[in-house]
Order: sequence, then structure tokens, then C-alpha cells
Amino acid sequence: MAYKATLGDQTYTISVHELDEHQYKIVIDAEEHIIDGRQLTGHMYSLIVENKSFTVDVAEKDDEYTVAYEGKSFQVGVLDERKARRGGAGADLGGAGEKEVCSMMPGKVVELLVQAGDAVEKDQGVIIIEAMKMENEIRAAVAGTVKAVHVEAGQAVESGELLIELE
Amino acid sequence: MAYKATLGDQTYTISVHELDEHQYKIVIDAEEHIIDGRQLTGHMYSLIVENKSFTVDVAEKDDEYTVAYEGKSFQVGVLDERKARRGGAGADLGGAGEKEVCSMMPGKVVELLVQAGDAVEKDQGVIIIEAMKMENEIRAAVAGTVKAVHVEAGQAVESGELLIELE
Amino acid sequence: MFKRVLIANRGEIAVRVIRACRELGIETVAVYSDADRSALHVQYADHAYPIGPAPSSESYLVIEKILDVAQQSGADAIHPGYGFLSERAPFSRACSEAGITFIGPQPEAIEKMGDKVTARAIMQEANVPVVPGTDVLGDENEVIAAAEKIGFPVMFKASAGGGGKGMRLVEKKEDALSALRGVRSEAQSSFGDDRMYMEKFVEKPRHVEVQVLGDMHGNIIHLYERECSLQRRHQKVIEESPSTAINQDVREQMGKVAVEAAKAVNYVGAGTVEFLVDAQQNFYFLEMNTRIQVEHPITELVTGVDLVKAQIEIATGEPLAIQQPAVQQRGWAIECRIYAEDPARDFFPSPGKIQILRTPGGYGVRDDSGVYEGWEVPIHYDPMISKLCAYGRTRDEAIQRMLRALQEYTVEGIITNIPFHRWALTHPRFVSGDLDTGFIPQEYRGLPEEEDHLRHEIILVAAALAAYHKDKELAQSVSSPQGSPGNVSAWRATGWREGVR
Amino acid sequence: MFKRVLIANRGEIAVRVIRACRELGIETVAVYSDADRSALHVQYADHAYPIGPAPSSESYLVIEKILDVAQQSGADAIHPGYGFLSERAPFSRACSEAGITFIGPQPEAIEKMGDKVTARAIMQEANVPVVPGTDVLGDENEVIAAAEKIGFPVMFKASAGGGGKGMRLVEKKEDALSALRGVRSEAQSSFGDDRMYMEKFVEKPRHVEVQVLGDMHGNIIHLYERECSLQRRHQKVIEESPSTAINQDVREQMGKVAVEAAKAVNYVGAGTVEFLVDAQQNFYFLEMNTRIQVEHPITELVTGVDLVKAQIEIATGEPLAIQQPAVQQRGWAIECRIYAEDPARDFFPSPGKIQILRTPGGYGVRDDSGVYEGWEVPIHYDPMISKLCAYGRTRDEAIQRMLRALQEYTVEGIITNIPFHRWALTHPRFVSGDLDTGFIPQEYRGLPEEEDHLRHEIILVAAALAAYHKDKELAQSVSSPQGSPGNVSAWRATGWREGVR
Repeated sequence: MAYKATLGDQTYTISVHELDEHQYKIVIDAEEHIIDGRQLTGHMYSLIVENKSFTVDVAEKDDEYTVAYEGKSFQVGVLDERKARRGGAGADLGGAGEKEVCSMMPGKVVELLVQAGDAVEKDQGVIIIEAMKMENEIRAAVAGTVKAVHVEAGQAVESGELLIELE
Repeated sequence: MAYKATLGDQTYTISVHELDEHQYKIVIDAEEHIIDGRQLTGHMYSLIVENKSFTVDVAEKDDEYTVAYEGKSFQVGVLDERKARRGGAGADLGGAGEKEVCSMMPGKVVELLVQAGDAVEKDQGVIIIEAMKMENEIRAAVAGTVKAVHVEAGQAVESGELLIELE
Repeated sequence: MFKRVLIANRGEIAVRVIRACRELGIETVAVYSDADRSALHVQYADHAYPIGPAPSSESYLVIEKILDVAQQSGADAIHPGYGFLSERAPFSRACSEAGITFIGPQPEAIEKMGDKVTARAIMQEANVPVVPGTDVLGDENEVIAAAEKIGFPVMFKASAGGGGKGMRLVEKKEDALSALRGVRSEAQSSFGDDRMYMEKFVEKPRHVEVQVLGDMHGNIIHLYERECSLQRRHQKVIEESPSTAINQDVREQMGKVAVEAAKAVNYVGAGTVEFLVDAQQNFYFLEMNTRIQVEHPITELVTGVDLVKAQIEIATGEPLAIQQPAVQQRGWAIECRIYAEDPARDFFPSPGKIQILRTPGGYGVRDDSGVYEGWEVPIHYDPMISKLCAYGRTRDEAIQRMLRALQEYTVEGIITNIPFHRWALTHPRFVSGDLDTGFIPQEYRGLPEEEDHLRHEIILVAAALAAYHKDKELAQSVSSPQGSPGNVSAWRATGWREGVR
Repeated sequence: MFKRVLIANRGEIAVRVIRACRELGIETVAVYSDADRSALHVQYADHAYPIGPAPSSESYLVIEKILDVAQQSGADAIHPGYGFLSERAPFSRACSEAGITFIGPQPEAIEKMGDKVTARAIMQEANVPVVPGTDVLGDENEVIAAAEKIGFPVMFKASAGGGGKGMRLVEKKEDALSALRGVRSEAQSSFGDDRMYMEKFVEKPRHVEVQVLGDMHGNIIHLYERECSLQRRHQKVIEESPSTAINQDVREQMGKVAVEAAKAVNYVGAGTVEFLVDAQQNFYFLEMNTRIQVEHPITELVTGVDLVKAQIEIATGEPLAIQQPAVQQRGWAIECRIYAEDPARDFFPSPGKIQILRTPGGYGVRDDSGVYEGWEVPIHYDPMISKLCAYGRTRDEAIQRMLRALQEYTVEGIITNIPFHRWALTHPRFVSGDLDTGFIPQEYRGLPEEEDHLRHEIILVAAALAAYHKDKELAQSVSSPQGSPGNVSAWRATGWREGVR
């Protein structure tokens, strides 16, 4: 199988060949690796690559893979080549995302620092969310004007919930 | 729902009534208990019964429940009343079981101490199985004559595998 | 000994106290808010009682509810842990009035030490060195005059303050008036008390505190110091014992002074006398915490004394089981507080479901956790999920062991500050012991980018293999819809991803 | 310091050594048999190499394979752990010849201590007390005559024996000839060497051993004793340090004698001098183990010295980092070996898949595990899955802490001896320290039956609730076949039950 994988701002061409039980040849942009890969339990996998031992956790959702290794998580978009040609998920989120101020965590709205119609600068604090006894100021990623405020003070919000739209 | 449950050599009549989310009334042989029961994760459950807190692990297979509590495992056969009237699983294994000598663990046959036709006494060693660097003698549960030997020295055996039949 | 102890707390400290009780043969009573029905401390306790909604102001902080449960459950003592009601004199008093032993100091000691100005005065009386400063100050003119007399920089402090709230550094005269207004309004809103005083600002200060234990028979001992200079927003992040800030002479002297401080309020129970230490190893009384401290485990590791058990034994009226000469520091211990927060994004909190939890083990590693795999860390309480301690014969061994333990520690589903700890413990200033309370703001500029070719390959290999198996599984399920899913490799992971951001 | 160390072992000791290496900044190389590809030590190591089929005679015991991997992987040293090749002089020699450091003593010391008769002679020469006994004996007449001279009861011992094999207690003359034949044939088949000797049988013997460390510069120190009297079939089950068998005078004397014993063979590395102690606190040299011992963690807890790190440092040629006067015992430590065996059924082995594993935490608890949740414990190796240690200021505290930790320790899928440990630690003779090596056969009559009404209720409630939810789930899936299973409570448990017997 051949895939296009995206990690950070790089895209890689990857092919996977099953050689034997638990044995794979994986070619990443022409670089070839022979892998002994085992699922140990749940999301935990052991990979032995050229006699180096790695333990990773892998989870998948909608062609986006989260790989956790040595205390850090990495997002990898993986599409098979046909999908990749059609332009599947993971391509990009479009510029629109930056104009949407979303909550970075579940919590409670403590204070709104702007209202509809206000002009905001890049990095200006627009709303304060409290979670885990800490007040956290969320800032605008771009300059603009507040188009809509979707929450009010005291309201509980989920992680990723849209709080404020800019235009 | 009403059940017949078997624990050890006792049988109990149990009924379960759902009062509210996570709240249950459970009547065991006319003794009533109000339970706050939560599944914490996988097989782990928290029960609060009359303000006493218990953490148990539960697993099920074919109406047999294994409940692990404070380092000990208990087998409970649970049948709903209709099944119980029809006489379902868990009734008993019949006397036949005692005449079958099975391996108590996966391992390797080291030595056969009897052969077909031999008379054996109750508790007489009939076969030696090695597992985990230990040789373990398996004994006959009843007196009888060896009807058949199903394994040979050097052979690997699974837990529960039939080794020797008596008659 | 008590028959049954109620723990008026949650999280790791509740588990810590339950463990101590269990080892003493005492039954335990947990209390839980609606957000904590499935919390670890509820599982560990023998008894468990609900006390109301998630906000602590409606549950863990409500004295009447706690006392009601104590009476219902037949508890004969209450351990308050830290935070919540642990330093509320009215609670200590209400316990006594209800005939229930409060495992902690007498209300008078809590009150005296709880008011910073009173505490300062008592300490001066007892010849405990304090930072040059003032009593409670009145109007603006008086404040300005006092500041000029002491000399800038100075600290404005709320009289009722604590935990980093109601404090402001004033570097020069022009900033004084706005700082004064700020402190007063913060003090009023946070503590309902706008009184303030002023202290000389100690430059490059180090935070060193001394653990004390006092019994009901007038014996007070100290168990040496802990250094807690690594702080962010006045919250401690990494602590160690012994401290690299002081030499053996100062250490012994500081221990004696801490005992004098505790004696000045006839202290009973476990307490901590906090000092500021300057570059010349001068030390000044800062405040006394009249409870068990978050970072008590490192003292236990270095001295071998179980402080929570000592608290309980003291509360039963027993004399101290250990005398001062028998208290010896051996080796070195470090604590890293594991917080559910994102060190790559300004330490934003990261509550949520812990999908994977693997804790480190082996020699010299101690994990005091308040969570378990599968639990959802609630948004309502502080973000500390665990305290990881490493012990070594030397400081270097303790650091290396902690790094090894951090490497073994796996938490997925929520983000933690584990990478921050690795950064801190390998920072040349930390390694050489060159710390002060400004270390993190001065040095931390986000996590270092590790551009590692091998790492990238492993990540890509893992993702590609998982994708390959997903495709294979799909293909098989299409070609044989009746096929048992058990025959297919389960590389395809589900569920955990839900919790990943 | 070494750059890369190969660990010629598996299980918890391999993990233990990997941790020590990591803390020293040394890369690690694991080796694994076909049965161990997914074992914990393979995950923990930096490098991993297969070495053949599951039986250790075809993998972990094959010197050439280990040396091949060492060379391939660029390892500059090999740590043998315990068991396997750890006490094989030819292996130590082969390492030197291959230019790879063997982390352990010189082959000569292994050889001298490996042959019981030679060791005995060397010890007598060095004025180390030995149990009255003989040299290697010849024919039957010589054996009988020797036994009568020493006086029954006597022990017949294989000259090449060890680990409980090739030993027989002979109570009276009539039993001597059949015992002799038994020992000789066992010795021949187990060690390929049927030579035997004889010792006076010490009644109610206690097994007390002293840890020693020697460097390449002639320094040898001891780290006090461990008591290992709790044995079953000559396998240790529970160990503690200090020992209740001896007073402080005897303790110091025993330490000095152990150092003399090690000096007699110019010992380099970590070793253990085992003694038998009788009721009058006379102690007799038994044997010297020329490797790290399974139960080394309790010495680490009591003395604060990392013995595996010390081994590695010694092997690099460094002088001992600690001198004798600095070695002090503080507190008390107990180790319980967690075996995959069924204490209710004559300790039958219980290999299989670990479906649930929850390990204890908190102060004074150390778990050295070789397994993880989801792993299948193989049938090919010994049944020890973990070593659980508890540390306390006093013996009583250590016992209570161990009981608390055992209560927290949950293993499902396989059966373990955890309930046995609870039985032993609460036995009045254990509590009072009245032990000898016959304790288990004398006292253990199976696990006590606990007829507990409340316990039965909880078991029934849990099973009934699970059944109720299963039925509810079934009913819902029948009425709405398209319904998402995610909406249904997942009370119904699967999978784990597979592994339950």
C-alpha cells in the first residue's frame, strides 16, 4: 500500500509491504526500513527497527493518527494515494480557522473582554476562561473586528467550542 | 429482573431494580440493598452500598461471572429465572469431570507415571507437567483404572487440556 | 488510636491520608462532590459520602456538610489535607465543638499564623528574623513614606494574603500608587480584607522552608528543609531536599529558628516555616503553613519519617515517636508536580479523560497519584494529577533518576507538564543548583524544538503501519462480512483518539 | 563509563539493570528469545536482538549467541543479572577474551565459590566459620563413618549444587544409603558431577546473608544483612533487612566475616555471603553468590546505596563511591516476591495473560516489575512477575505498609501468591520475628477461609448488576438493531474472563 503522510509541514510518500508475520518493509521517500512491529496491548505498539527498540502509542480518527512517543504527541495525516490525489482530509483547515476564537479547554467563561463590533489587534486578549482554578486569557490569532460573540459570562464551554468570530 | 445466583455451594434469589441513573435496588433473598454502581473503566466498577465503598473487577462468560475483590476471585453463576427453571448452565458439571485428569496450567509433559490399564488410587500422581521451571505432579481425583492416556512425554499442553481418562 | 478518620479533601492528598490510616489500622471516610463520584480517593476509602455539587464552595468548603458526614459516619477525627478547610480556624474550632478531633493545630495557632501582620509581630518578638518591613499601613502618604524609608524595591502584601495572591513588587516610587490600589482591591475581593503592609524586596530570593512537628507535650522538632524556588505564578513546580542554597551551619541554624517560630505559637501538629534566603544565606521568615504541605514527600524520603502518620499520632495525644538527634537527612529527594497543563501553550489547563497512564517504578521512585487510567480529570479543581518523587544518594543521582522516571511516565488523553520537567532538570542552572524564584520566568522560553530525524521516522512508521492495518482490516471485512473480527490484527486504534486534541 | 551495555537476562532484573544504565547515561542492549519479543525488558531497552527459541538452553544460556549480539551491537560490557549465565566462569572468561567487560567478578572467584567443597576449604583457611562437615566423600562406608562422626541429623550436599538442588536431610543412619544414592543421581543429572560432601544439620536454621561490594583497588565493604528464612522448596519468598535473628554485635561481626570471606577470593563486584544462623546466633558460612541477588532491593532501601549502579561503576575500574563507616542501616525493608502461582492449589504455576494489573504506590513502596497489563506470562521461565518492597522506619511500619501495598496490588487473568503473602505477614510467628527456614512447611495449611457475609453480598451485587446490564443491553440491541452500542452501558465485561480459570 502507498500513502501520503503529513507530519508538521512536511509530506512524505510511504509504502508498506508485509514480508512475514509482524515483519514489514516500509519505504519513506525512497528510504527503506525493515520493521518488526507488534501490538502489545490496546494502543501500545513495540517497533524494532534495525535492532533499535521503540514503544509508541497510536490512535486514529478520520485518517488523522496521533502517535505518542517519549512523552510527546505527534499528529500524522495519512491518506492512501487515491484519496490523496482526490485531495482528502488533512489538506489544510483554510484561513478561516484563524478568525474563529475557540476554547482551548473545557471550562467556564469568566469575562468577555470584547463585544461585537470591537476592533481587536493580533494577540489581544478577548475572553477569559477559568479551568482548574486558573484564569486563562484567550487571545485573537489575527487582527480584525468582532463579528459575533457566541458565549456569555458564567457559561460552561467545551474544548474546541467556538467563542468569538472575527472578520 | 430476577435471577438465581450461585456462589460456592449456596444459591440466592436476586432481583435488580433500576431506580435512577447509577442507582439500583438489589434484593438478595429478601435482604434489600440500595446501590450506587459505576463502571470506572474496562472491568473495574465502583459500588457504594450504604456508604461503604467497594472496588471490584467483573468479567462474564456464558452466564458465569468472575468477580475479583481484594485480591481474590469468586465465580458466580447467574441465570435469569426463566433459564433457571429450564435448568441452564452452571447447574453442575456431573460426576464425569472427576474421572478426567486435565492440566491445571499450560506446560510440557515431563513424565507419564501411569499407562492405560493401570489401577490408580485417589490422590495418586499420574503425570508430571513442567511449567515455569517447576515440575508439578498432577494427581487422580478419584480411584479407578486408566482408560486412556491422551498425551505423551515432551508434548506441550494447554490449560484444561484432557491428559488422562479414568474409568 | 482513632477508629475512623474522615478525610475532608480529594485527589492525591486524600489517597495519601487514606494510605496512612490503613497502615495504622484506622477506617477511612471519603467525601466527594458530584464531579468526584468516580475519583480515586472514593475507591480507596472504606466509606464514602456525597457532599454536593462540583464547585468546592458548595462541597469541600462547606463546614456543616463535612461535620454532618463525620457525625453520620461515626468518624472520630477529621484530616483536612492541604488547601480547602485545612487552614480555617473556624473549621478547627467547629470540629472541637462537635467532639471530633481536628488533625492539625489548634485554631489559635492557625489564626496567628494566618494573619501575616500578626505572624510577623510574633516572630519579631521571638527573635525570628523577618524581612525588613512595616506593620499594617494606612493612607497613601504613609505607604510612600514607608517605602522610601525601607528603600525600593519593596513588596506590597495583603495582610490576609497567601498562595501568591495579593502581592506586588514595586520597583520605584512612581509605580507605588497604582500598585497600592491593585493590592488593596485584590485583597478586598479575594479575602474580604484590604489591609496591607510592606516588605523589603529580597533580590534573587530563594524559597527554603523547614518542616516542623510538635506534639501536645510541648516537644517540637524540625525535619530539615525543602527548597521550593522553582515556581511559576507563585505556584511551586519542583521541590528538593536538602537545599543547595545553604551550607550545613545555616541549615542547622534555620532548623533551630523554625522550632523557635513554632514554639512561639505553641504549635501542635505538622507545620512548615517558610523562609526567604538571599545570596549571602541570610534567611527571613516569610510565613508558616499550619498544615501538611504538598511537597512533604521529599522530607519523608530524606528523613525516613512518615509525616502524615506523625500528624495522626500527634492528634491522638501521643508524644513524638522521634527525637531531634535521631532526625537525619540522608541522600537527596526531588519532587516534580505533574500538572494537567500544556507547557507548550503557556501552561493552559488540560482537563479531560486520561486514556493511557503508565507510571514509573523501580528503585528510588515514588508516585503519589490522584488519578487512574480511564478517569476524566474534572475542570473544577486544581490541575495537579500526581507528585512524582525521586530519591538518590546524591543530588546528581536524584536528578538522573527523576529524568529516567519522567521518561517512563506516560499520560495520554490529557496534556501534562512532563516535558517541562525534563527541560528544567537538564537546565545548566538547575543542574548547578543556581536557582531563585525568578528561574522559570527568566529562563523558560517554551519547550526546545527537537529536530530528530530518527524520531520523525518512528512516528511515520507507526502511523503508516496503523493505516496499513486499518486498510487491511477494512478490505477483509468487505470481502468476508461474516468473518470474525478477532482474526484481524487490531492495529487500528479507536477511542483514545477521541480525547486527543 | 561504558557507552553501551548488553543485558544478558530477561524479566524484572533486565528492567532493573536498564534503569540503572539509563540513570548513568549508558545505552542498553536487550536480548530476547522467541517467547519474549513482547516482554517488558525489550520495550525498555534502546536496542534489542533476538537470540533464538524459547527454551533458555537455546537462547539466554548460549554464550556464543550473547557474545555475537554484543559484538554486533557494539556493546562494551555485559551485565548478566542473576541466574542464566551470571555464575558461569566460562562466560566471564569468554567476555574478557572477546574484549568485552563482564560486569561481575573475575572467573577465578566464580569458580572458587561455585564449587562448594573448594569454597569451604578457602573459608576455613580464612577463619570464616563453616558448618562442621567433610570434604568430598568417597564410597558408602566413608559416608556412613563421616555421618556418625559428625552426628545425625546431617545434610548430604552435591559438591556442584546450588539453588536448593542436590541436597538431602538425613535424620538417621538407616536413611543414609538411599539418600546418598538420591543425591548422587540428582547431582549427576543436574550438574554432570556426582561428587558429594556432608554437613552437620543446623536445627531451626535461619538464613541470613551479607551483601558485599569489592572494587578493583582491593577495597571491600559490606552493606549489612538480609534475612531470607521464609523459603518454600529452598526458594526464597519473603526477605527482610535487617534480620531479627541477630543482635547488633553479631551483625557487625557477621559483616566483618563476610568481608574476610570476600577478601579470601580477592572479590570484585557485588556478592552475597550466605550464612546459616542457629538459635544461639552462631553463624556458619553456607555459600557465596557471585552476582547481584534477587533480593538486593531491600539492602538498597535500608542503606540508600544503588547496588546495580555500584556494580557498573566497579566494572569500569572506579573505586567504591562509599566507605564502610558511611554505610548505615536505617529503617526496615521487606520484599515479597510476587509469583504467578496458586497458593490455594499447592503453588501450581499460573502462566497466562495478565488481563488487569494495578500496582501500588505512595510512600515507602517499591515495585520492580517485569510484566505489564496485556502481556502473556510465558511458561518457559520462572514464575516471578514482580518484587514488591515496603520500607518503614520500624519493622512494624514496614509490615503494615506491605499489607497496605498488597491490598492495592491487583492482578487478574493469572493467579498470584499475593494472598499467601498476606497470610504470612499477619502470622503471629512472622510478626514476632520467630522464623526459620522450616516456617512455611510447618505453618502453611492453605489460605484461611474467610466467611464474610458482607464480602458475599458485594460479590453477588456485582455479578447481579453485571447480569442486569447484559440483559438490558441484549434487549436494546434486539429492539433497535441499528442502535449505536455506544449508548448502552458497557457493564458487560468480555475478554478478561477468557483468562480466568
